[in-house]
Amino acid sequence: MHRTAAPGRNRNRSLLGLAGAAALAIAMAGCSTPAAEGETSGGEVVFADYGGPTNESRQIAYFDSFQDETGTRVVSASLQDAIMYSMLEGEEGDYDLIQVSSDSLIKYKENLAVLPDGVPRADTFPEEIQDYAVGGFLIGITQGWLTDTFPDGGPQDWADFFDTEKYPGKRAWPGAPGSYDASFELALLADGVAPEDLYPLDLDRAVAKLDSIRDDLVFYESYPEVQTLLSTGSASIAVSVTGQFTALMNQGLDVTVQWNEAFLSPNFFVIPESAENKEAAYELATWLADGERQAVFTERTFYGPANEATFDYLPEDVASKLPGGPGNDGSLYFDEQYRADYLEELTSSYTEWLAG
Amino acid sequence: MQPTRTQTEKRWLLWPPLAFFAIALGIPMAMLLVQSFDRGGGAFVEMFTMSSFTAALLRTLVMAAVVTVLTTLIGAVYGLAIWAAPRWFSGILLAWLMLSLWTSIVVRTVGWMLLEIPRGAIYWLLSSLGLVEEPIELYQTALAMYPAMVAVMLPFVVLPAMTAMSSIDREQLNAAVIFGAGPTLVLRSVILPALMPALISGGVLVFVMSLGFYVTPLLLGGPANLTVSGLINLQVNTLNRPDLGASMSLLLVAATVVIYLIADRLFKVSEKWG
Amino acid sequence: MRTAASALGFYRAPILLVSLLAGLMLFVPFLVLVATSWTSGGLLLFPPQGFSLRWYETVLQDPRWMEPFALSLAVSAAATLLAVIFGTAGALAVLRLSPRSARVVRTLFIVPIALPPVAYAIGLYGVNLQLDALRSSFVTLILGEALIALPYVFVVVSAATGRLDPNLRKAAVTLGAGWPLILRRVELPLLIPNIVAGAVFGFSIVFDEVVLSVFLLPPGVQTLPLKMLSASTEAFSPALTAASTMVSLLALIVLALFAWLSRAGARRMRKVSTP
Amino acid sequence: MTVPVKIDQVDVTLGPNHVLKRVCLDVKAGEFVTLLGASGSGKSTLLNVIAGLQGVDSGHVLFNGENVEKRPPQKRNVGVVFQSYALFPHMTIGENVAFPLLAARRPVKERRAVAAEMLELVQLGGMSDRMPASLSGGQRQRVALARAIAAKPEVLLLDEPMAALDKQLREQMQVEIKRIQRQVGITTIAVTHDQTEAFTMSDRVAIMHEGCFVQIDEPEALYRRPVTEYVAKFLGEANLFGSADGVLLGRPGASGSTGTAVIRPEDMQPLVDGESAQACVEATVTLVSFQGERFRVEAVTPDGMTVISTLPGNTDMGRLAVGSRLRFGCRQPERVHVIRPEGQDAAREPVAA
Repeated sequence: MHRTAAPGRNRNRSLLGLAGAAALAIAMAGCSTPAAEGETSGGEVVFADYGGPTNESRQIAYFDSFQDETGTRVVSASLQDAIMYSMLEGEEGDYDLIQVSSDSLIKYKENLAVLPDGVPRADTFPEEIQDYAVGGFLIGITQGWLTDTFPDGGPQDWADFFDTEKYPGKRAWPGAPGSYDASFELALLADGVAPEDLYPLDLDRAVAKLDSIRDDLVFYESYPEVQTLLSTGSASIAVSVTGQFTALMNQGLDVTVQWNEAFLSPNFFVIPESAENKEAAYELATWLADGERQAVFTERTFYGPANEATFDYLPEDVASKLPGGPGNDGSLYFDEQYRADYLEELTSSYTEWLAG
Repeated sequence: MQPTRTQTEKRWLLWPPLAFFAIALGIPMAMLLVQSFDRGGGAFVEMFTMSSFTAALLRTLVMAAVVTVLTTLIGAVYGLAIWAAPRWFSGILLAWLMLSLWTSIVVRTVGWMLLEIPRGAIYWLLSSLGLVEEPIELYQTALAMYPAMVAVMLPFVVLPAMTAMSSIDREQLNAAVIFGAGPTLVLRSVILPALMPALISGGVLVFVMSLGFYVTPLLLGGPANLTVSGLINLQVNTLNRPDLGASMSLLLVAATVVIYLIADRLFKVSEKWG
Repeated sequence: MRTAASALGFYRAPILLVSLLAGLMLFVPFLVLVATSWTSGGLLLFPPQGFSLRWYETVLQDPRWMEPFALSLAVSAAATLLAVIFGTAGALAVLRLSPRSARVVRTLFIVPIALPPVAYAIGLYGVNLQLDALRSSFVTLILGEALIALPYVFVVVSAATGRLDPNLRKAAVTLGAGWPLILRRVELPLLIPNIVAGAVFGFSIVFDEVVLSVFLLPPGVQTLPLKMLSASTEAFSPALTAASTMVSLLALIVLALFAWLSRAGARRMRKVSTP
Repeated sequence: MTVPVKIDQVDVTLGPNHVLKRVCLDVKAGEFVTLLGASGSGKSTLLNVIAGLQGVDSGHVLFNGENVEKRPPQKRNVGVVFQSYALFPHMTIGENVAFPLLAARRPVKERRAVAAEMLELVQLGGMSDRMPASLSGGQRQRVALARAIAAKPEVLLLDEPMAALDKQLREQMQVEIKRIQRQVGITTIAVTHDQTEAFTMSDRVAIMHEGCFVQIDEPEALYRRPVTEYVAKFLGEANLFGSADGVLLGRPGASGSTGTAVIRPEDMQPLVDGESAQACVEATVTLVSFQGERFRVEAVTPDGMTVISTLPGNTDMGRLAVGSRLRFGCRQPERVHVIRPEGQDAAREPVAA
């Protein structure tokens, strides 16, 4: 007990300080979202994406100028799937614009706002998507490798990817539960199914093909791990979204991206019917559709642009590295309707295979 | 003590925390129940028909058990070492413990990944020493995942073990040594009895906390190590089945609490902590 | 220390060896992280490419890192404060209960430690969905984090309440002190070291808590662990490990300073007390 | 202010133990009464009852004629010195002593002044800023005493106040406490198991045994005229001779009566040849021990009875070697005290009056 003999006088003051801090903290907890710096009178619009460099690029390409011109503040939220789904299902939520993939859009169409006339549409996207797609971009899923790894030329298609004799080394592969990406499709292609016969997917056959390569896979839980796996040489080939390969190139590494049999999939923002700031969201949609601004975004991210017009503003060496860019032929599109309809089956089959 | 007095004390000391529990614990649990009946309550039946769920449940329990055994053993030794080491060495051991406690689990997992990938830091070290040439096959094996999980849980055994060790009476030790007890006897008759309660309560805690593991086993042990928490996340975040997620959550909470309560009954864990 | 060493005899060397290996388990990943953060390149790699502190600079100058850091400090402080208030009250209440109800209450106060974060977060998120007003506030997040921190505070404080000399209380009572005065002037001051230790422990847990943040933060803001999580899922930049290194080192420095200060304080006390 | 304290038929049961059995006690204002008993006799419980730390099952506690048994300790206006002193380790000596005034919400200035005055009283003037941990045992006890009387309580309670002190300090403090008690003039009730302590400090001593008072009286009366063999044996050594032992020869009024004779060792003397005395016995010396101010002699009679005698330390012990056979007896008849079996004794004041 005696060891706790401590000065008594200062303590009262520090306790008081603590109490003050408590009051402050609780008061802070009570009030809503912290006020942004330099808030303008024009309200705000909440934009939910996955953060990181892509979001930064959006800030630079679109939001900064949008805020300056319109006075409407763009709040970038870190997208939370649970909130996203409840909004897609028509419930209330915080977001005004949500980043979704095509299959989600198709699945939840009836709870989404249709863009009013006057908002330009994304002309590189399929017709049925265009009315909902705001500020879209094209992602590519394919294989890539450090060019040095295969001096005599790397795998040309998915059959080559599965050929571990010819192309030795680990393959980096999406391993997060439910992240089936293009896994079934490319397994079937490797197994000899023609691109036009892919759908409906023969899951048993795909899984069998995947099993044959399982020991040569190294799984990643999130895309950026691909960069580490490739750059250390821990994996010789990676299946990933092309943005990761671009990031490696930006770091000065020589990366080969195989566009042949790459899968392209539009991603974009949708405005849920339950969104609170729909008008501002439409305004932002118009802003996002501009080809010149998209070119700024594209040059930073190497995602494929939503508008053909964007290519007018891009240098050729950039364009050739883009999904859907000139010369990147042989790319394939998902059957987004099928993937929307069978979302649960695909997810659970893939998860089960992963857990296998 | 005067009973009339303690009533007002209890009102001020006991009821506010209990009210806090009712709000912060009771309401969310009630919400889980509501959510799990979102689609008519079939979720409770459905989850048990899912082979992925039962498999994950079993896997989680086994994983937690292994982590518990490893952590308790290693933690006991670590606690003993802090007690018995020269001052500078126990200082280092303590600093390592604190360092790890204050480093984000997310980032620590990244650190393990950088170590364990086929051509990661371990490979770099071994190949610099000329010991290996081929990339090492460690990443995404059980061997890769357990050290990371044990490292996360270690403080929860070491800290109570340290407290227990510091309570050992030096004179009792002296007496044992003077009466000619060898190290084995001292260990068995003085140190272990003092350490045991701390190890048991620490172990129970590690076990129930390990039931919540998610990212670490998945990243370092490979996708085959999907735990219940991971599956819940999948239901809520990818499959959009909050009802399933909520009922799995309820089951996980219930299982954890029941296991804790049983252990509490058997080993009086709370008393040792409290 | 001599006794401890000699009592273990020939077991001492292996025990120290194993602890050293276990310590490496704690320390080596940290070392790797630190190494990756001083790279001059842009990739999160070991071994790092060259040496520079540019990523530290980047983090310190980037509001996208500093704001989450500040928010984390604020949220964790608020949650820890609640946990300290309720945890300490609970620990003191247990002293005054009959052994049987003390057992029940003690268990209740420790049970949240076993709460799986994902499950709890989903439950709290459900509350947010029901009450719109909460969704854009930090209320549920702070309450949730407080519940998570509470057992740590409770356990550490309880360890001290159990050692309180019951005669102090009796003495104070016979000297005419009511329970609030006893609480304020006798019990709490004696518990301060453990309350602080419990608060530090609870804070360290809450500060690193990410799952609740994922579900409960209002749009547009991030806590530091959430920022780290999203940094590791969107881009693997050395900024991540630079930030984490700084937090760990900051924590160590603060803890060391704290330990040093309290030791110095104790020394000063002794000087004053002995003529 | 100092008040009389009355314990009236107080009954306390703790779990399975009937700790206090309808005990009664009257303490006059300003009187110092010590409860003396072996551990488990209920003396500490009774002290707690008076302090208000222990409730009663039935019976009353009266301060100045007023029922206080329902009052919480805070409202009783008592000062207690605990066995462990229970000083607040985080407060300075001054803060400790001023604590009761803090509890009474007295202004800072008064608190300081009273603390200084009290510390002066217990001869610790100028130590106000020291911490309890830096004090010796005796100093701590003085602080505890100063704290207990700082708020001018009506009753001072001392719970084994000397238990934590070594022998020499103990004797010094016994006198010291008595001095302070006299000076302050406060009604004081102490608890101890040490006979010397009780005798030194108290005006009256109450012997407790198994939850009852056996005898309450002034120290000398207790020692000379114990009402039971228990009291006789509890208060130092005694030669106890039953009526059957045939030693009660020649004591006036003793013939035909039954009872036990109590003769203190200092009254049981070795006799010279032919000398007549009360309670004469022949015994062989088995043990002689020198204790400083006195000799202690143990002898055994032919029928196995032990006789104890003490002699001044300056006695010539030539005659008293181990093995010598002597006659022992009490030279002053009034020093032979006879305990009558219950019911026969009318002379003693009734227990628990």
